[in-house]
Amino acid sequence: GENKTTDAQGKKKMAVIISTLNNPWFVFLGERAAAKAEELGYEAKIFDSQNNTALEADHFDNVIVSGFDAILFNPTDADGSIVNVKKAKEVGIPVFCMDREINSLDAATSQILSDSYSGSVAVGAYFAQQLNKKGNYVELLGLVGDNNTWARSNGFHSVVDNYPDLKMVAQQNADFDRNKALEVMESILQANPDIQGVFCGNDAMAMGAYQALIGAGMADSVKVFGFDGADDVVGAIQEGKIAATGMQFPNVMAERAAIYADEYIKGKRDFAQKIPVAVELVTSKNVANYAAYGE
Amino acid sequence: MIATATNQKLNNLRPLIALLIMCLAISLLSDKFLTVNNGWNILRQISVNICISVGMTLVILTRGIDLSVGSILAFAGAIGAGLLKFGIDLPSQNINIGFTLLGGILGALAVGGFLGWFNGLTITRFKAPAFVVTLAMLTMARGFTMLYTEGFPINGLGEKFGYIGTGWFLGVPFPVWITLVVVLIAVFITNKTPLGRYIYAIGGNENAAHLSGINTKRVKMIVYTISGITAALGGLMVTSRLDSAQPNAGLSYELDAIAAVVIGGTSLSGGKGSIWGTVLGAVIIGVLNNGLVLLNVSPFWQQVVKGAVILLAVIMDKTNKE
Amino acid sequence: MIATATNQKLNNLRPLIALLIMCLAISLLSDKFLTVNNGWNILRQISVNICISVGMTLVILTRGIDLSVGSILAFAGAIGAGLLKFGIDLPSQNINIGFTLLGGILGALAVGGFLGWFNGLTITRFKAPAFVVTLAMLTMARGFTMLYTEGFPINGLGEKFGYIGTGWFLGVPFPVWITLVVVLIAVFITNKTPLGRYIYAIGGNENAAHLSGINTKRVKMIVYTISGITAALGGLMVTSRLDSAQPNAGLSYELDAIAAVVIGGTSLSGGKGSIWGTVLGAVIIGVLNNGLVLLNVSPFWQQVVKGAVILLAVIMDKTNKE
Amino acid sequence: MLEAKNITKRFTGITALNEVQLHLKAGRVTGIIGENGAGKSTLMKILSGVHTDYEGELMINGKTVKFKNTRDAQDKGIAIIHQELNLFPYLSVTENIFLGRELKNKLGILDDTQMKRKAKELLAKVKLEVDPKTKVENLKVGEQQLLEIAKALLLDTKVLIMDEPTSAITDTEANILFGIIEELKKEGTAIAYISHKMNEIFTICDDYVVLRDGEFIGEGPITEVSENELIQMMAGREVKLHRHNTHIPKNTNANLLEVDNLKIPRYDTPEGISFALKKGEILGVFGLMGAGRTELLETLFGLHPKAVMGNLIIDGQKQRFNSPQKAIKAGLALVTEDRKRDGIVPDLNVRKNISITVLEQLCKLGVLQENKEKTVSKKYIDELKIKTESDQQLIKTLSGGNQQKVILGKWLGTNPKVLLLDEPTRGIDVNAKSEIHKLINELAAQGMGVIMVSSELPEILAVSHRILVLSEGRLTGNFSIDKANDKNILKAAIA
Ligand SMILES: Nc1ncnc2c1ncn2[C@@H]1O[C@H](COP(=O)(O)OP(=O)(O)OP(=O)(O)O)[C@@H](O)[C@H]1O
Ligand SMILES: Nc1ncnc2c1ncn2[C@@H]1O[C@H](COP(=O)(O)OP(=O)(O)OP(=O)(O)O)[C@@H](O)[C@H]1O
Ligand SMILES: [Mg+2]
Ligand SMILES: [Mg+2]
Repeated sequence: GENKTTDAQGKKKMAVIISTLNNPWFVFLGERAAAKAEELGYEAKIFDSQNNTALEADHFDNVIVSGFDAILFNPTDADGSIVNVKKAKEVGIPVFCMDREINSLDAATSQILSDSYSGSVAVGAYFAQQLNKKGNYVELLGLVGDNNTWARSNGFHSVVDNYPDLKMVAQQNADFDRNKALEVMESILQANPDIQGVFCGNDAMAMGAYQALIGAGMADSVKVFGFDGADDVVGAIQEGKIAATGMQFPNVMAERAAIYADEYIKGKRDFAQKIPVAVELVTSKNVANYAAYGE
Repeated sequence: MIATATNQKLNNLRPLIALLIMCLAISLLSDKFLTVNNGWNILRQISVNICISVGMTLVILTRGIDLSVGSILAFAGAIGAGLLKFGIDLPSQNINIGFTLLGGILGALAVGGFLGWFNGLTITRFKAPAFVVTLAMLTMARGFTMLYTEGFPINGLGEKFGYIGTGWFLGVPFPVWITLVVVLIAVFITNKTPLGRYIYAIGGNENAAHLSGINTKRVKMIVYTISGITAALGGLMVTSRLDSAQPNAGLSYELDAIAAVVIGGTSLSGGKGSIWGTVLGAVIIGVLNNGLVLLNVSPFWQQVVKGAVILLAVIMDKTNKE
Repeated sequence: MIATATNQKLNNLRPLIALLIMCLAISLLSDKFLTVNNGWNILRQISVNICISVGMTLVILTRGIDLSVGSILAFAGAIGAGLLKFGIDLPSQNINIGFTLLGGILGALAVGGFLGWFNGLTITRFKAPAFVVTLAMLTMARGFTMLYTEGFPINGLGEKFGYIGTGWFLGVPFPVWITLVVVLIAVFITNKTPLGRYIYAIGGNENAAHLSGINTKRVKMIVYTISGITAALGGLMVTSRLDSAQPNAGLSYELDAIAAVVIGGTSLSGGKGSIWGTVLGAVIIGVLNNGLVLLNVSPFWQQVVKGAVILLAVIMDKTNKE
Repeated sequence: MLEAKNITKRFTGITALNEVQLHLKAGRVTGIIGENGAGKSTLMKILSGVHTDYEGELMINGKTVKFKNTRDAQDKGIAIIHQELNLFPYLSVTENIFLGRELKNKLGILDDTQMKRKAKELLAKVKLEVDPKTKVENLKVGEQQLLEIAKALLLDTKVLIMDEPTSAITDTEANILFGIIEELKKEGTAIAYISHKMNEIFTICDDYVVLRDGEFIGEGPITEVSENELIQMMAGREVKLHRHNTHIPKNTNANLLEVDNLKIPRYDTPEGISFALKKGEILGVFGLMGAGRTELLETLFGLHPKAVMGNLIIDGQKQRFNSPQKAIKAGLALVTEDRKRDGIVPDLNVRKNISITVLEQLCKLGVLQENKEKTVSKKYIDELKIKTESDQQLIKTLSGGNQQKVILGKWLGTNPKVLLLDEPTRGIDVNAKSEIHKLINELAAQGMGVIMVSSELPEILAVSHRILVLSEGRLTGNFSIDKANDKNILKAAIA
């Protein structure tokens, strides 16, 4: 019933709700979505959920109250965010999920998803191949309690665990943080100097782990694998420092979400519920085709 | 140093004036601010913080501090959800004990109360500084949460449970009712019971309180237990609202709660302050958060503005002079 | 209440004994623990925390607290990296001022010192509680960092800069040298200068200090400024080590620093404690972190164990009796 | 009534009481006397259930009792007014009186009206005219002391212990207290009374008990001893008290300090205070509680920068202070009234407490010279005969009198021209007091100007060369010592 267009120039508004801006990958995702929305003639506003589902719920309330026309949404949690999306749906605001999914097929208008699980399956396969299916390796987890952490870990293990000769000698968390990864890796290397590979839940940790290996003089003998496709890792793959990463395409997801939202506002209603955006394996062989964040 | 009665009343009004100025400013800039919907919205959002802050106020009035509320919130929320959904398994006897809604709620509150009680016990028994004891609990309770949930959220808790966080009752959001009850109980305790008197007395002069025959240890144990219970209640509200117990819930909520308490005029050195002040403090923070969003302030600037407003509120509040 | 000299010495030894027991236990469980390499490893890792904790010790000795160190660390690190890499643009005049390595470092330290000074100014001038003032700074400085970096890390700072965090000098990691110098300066200040004596006196009895002709405000301004500078130095070390200024660096470092200070026997109520104690506290935390990883303890359990150890350390430290 | 037998109490490293006896009788006042640190307060704390771990036996009416805590002792009819004020600054007068013994209705809810009524009664009894709603932080020290007495009267007491109840109040209030004591005696209450003021002991007490270094020394009816004998017993040796100052200041015209039309901040008086202090002169300042004596000294010392009005000339130079630093630089030193709150840094040792005012002079290139510091502290420990194990002992473990000497020492180090003393002998035993008087006298003889505030008329009369009297912020009397006597001073004090 309310008139939703309030802006002085009569512009409609899109809200971009991002799980956390404490990580450049998501900053990039959010900014791209906002930029695309603005390009399409909307006013756009970014919200930072700070990895906190409750804060995200607050953002939804505020967004609903202040009469936004669409939400471009990067959920903090596949399950914890469902209620929020449903709330928006109830009042007729379309929600387009980006990158991370929610475990509901009738809440969001459409979900444009980075397939972390299959992406890390691909990384896992390449990992096994690079290590010749045997040897010791280390896994650095992101934030325990974050579902992306487990999606990536599980995808990776779904492949790697099939090789009995690949032995995980340490599994520690480093909170998606470069410095923490560096420190944890340094300590792990003290206990396990005999390793051949490191799988990291994101690229920041991959860079940290790599630096620890340099410090220990083991950078040449140990292969590091990341996830995300951050710009320094793309560079590092080119220079042969990092073995591979799972390249996600935040740009693609963000822009598509904004375009869909625009189409929805203009009247279109039939959207596919899930639109997977493949995570592509980037290695030294194909790195020339990629730029940071798949731009 | 010398404060006359009128002066003091004026001082107590300062945060209220700050709030009104803020409201006026925001409503001039956004016509969405002063709407009934947005009002409920703000109240619903701050109810968790108020709940926690009420317990925190009691703790701070005794000159203590509780840094563990955020973690206790997460753990109690997880326990509540876990009990509801899975009950307790006793594999050795092949038994599963199911829990009713009330059972789950009571279980969560009991866990929160127990951790709070443990804080109090350590603080009084070993005369250890509250800051460090509750810091240790912050870490430990988060660990418990992770262990219990194995790092995954517990979802799908049912509509009945969802009512706690999302329901409406007599035209008012249900969590607002809960918070109102908590606040009223706390106001009653602080103003009308010996316990409340003792809380102020201990914060004002613990030694003298002890010499007056007050069982200071018992009172402290009680306030930390209450703080654990209010944190657990907050946990239930968050969990119910999201229909999901998040292992990462409540991160750094302790800072928000302490900010509400202090902005509300309660002195960190104990003995001075009130529950209503804290409610006011929480409202200030809530309105600020809401206003910054309505005014389309960028998330990065929001942090700067929020910090600046907290600073201003404290500077204005001259009652907090050393 | 009355502690004889020998008693006090024994008390001071308690954290040391705790450390030795811990080391013994870990080395029994892992033969990788007691190696030279791992020793450097631990020292390198704790050097940032020690650096911050030294400033924090001075602040806490005056009965203050500084919650903003983590954010100041991030901001100063970003500024240092930004100056080095981009210099300062003055678009209006179409000029870019480039910075040498030293210039960048001094710039970062100056920014840290300035924010610390601002903390001190607000605390002394408005008699506002340090907890809230530095809490506000925690939020604001993080906002500044995000604004300055736009949320993205600043990478690729060159090998020379990298030396600060990763270099070796006379067979010892360079950051360890830096930390050693910081510690020695602080030890010198606390033991051998009037400033140090004033710091203890203010923490012990601010009134008496003021009436004895000590410029208490100035001393407090100095300690908060120092705390800002040591945080900035920590920021440079982290940035240099990672060859990257991360906007989210230093999150919740304040808690680690406070834990180190308190485990090291410095009383949160001021006037009692020492720099060496803090170093010991930081070593305990560092050894614990290292040991848990060496033993490959699951991340879930790590938090529980860490909390429990902090608790034990404080309970053991009977000097902290009220 | 209440009997203590063979009480021994040890603190870590110290035996505070050793096999001490005490018998408090119904309807009689027993004076407990002894030097600072003799163990008086410790004994009283045992009687009132504060300390529960001791050896020996307590008996009420012949029956052995063992208190679990202070509440337990209260329930058995034992009330105590502690040496330190035990009040809650942010609570109201009523709330303070009833703390721990609140009146409740049947539902366990506080009965505020009833408590307020009773509070008013009690306040009337001690003649304290304040609104029961007033927060205690707004009361003056003397008023707080009266409140403590009112608190003790709330209970139905059989035994009332008063540990230096008059140290913070003037004779007028003390007389109110003595009236109350007389009434209690008639009701059959047994009273223990601790004081360092000998005249009080002889006025109010029926019996005496002397303690020295935790040992029981003697007891008896007060009528059977003389003041000198008591002092002898307390000290355990022959003591000659300093009675009158010997030194007469040279009658030079040079004024060390001139105060012209200075107004006390809290009082809105039309006319300010004017007086002068000569080299070597001891100026006593007398007044009733709240007369503004403390604030006069504080204002001189730069602690009320906003309130400063009028002129101040020190050694011929016009001054205007807004901080203690400036005052110190100009040659002032202030020994404050509240030693614990404003004087000592409890966790620093004696040496560091002494050197704190002169640290910067003990430096070489900004580095503290430890041996210089040692020399300074040794000098004052010797000169002032401070009783301490070494200069490394923590000041908080010294007795009150010795703490006071340390404070004096720290100020003498600055070589002050004018020494401001606010109640310098409050709570200090007769011997130590006499020593401090002697010291003040010697300092004046060396040419220092001294302004000494005291609530004890005998002390003022014994030490001063000239006496100022304040009343509600006004200067109402200025007598040279040969013209001063009890009567005209008191008259000026209530003017
Ligand atoms: N809690 C305590 N811990 C350790 N020692 C104590 C404690 N309380 C008192 N003492 C010591 O016991 C001795 C007796 O002290 P007490 O307070 O009883 O003396 P007092 O006779 O009341 O002296 P004053 O006249 O100064 O009040 C002193 O040496 C004192 O330092
Ligand atoms: N009404 C009041 N409210 C707050 N503080 C007060 C009040 N009256 C006095 N004070 C403070 O109490 C202290 C003593 O006050 P004042 O100078 O009036 O007393 P005095 O003449 O020294 O008497 P005494 O020392 O015996 O109490 C001073 O620090 C003064 O600032
Ligand atoms: Mg005593
Ligand atoms: Mg006075």
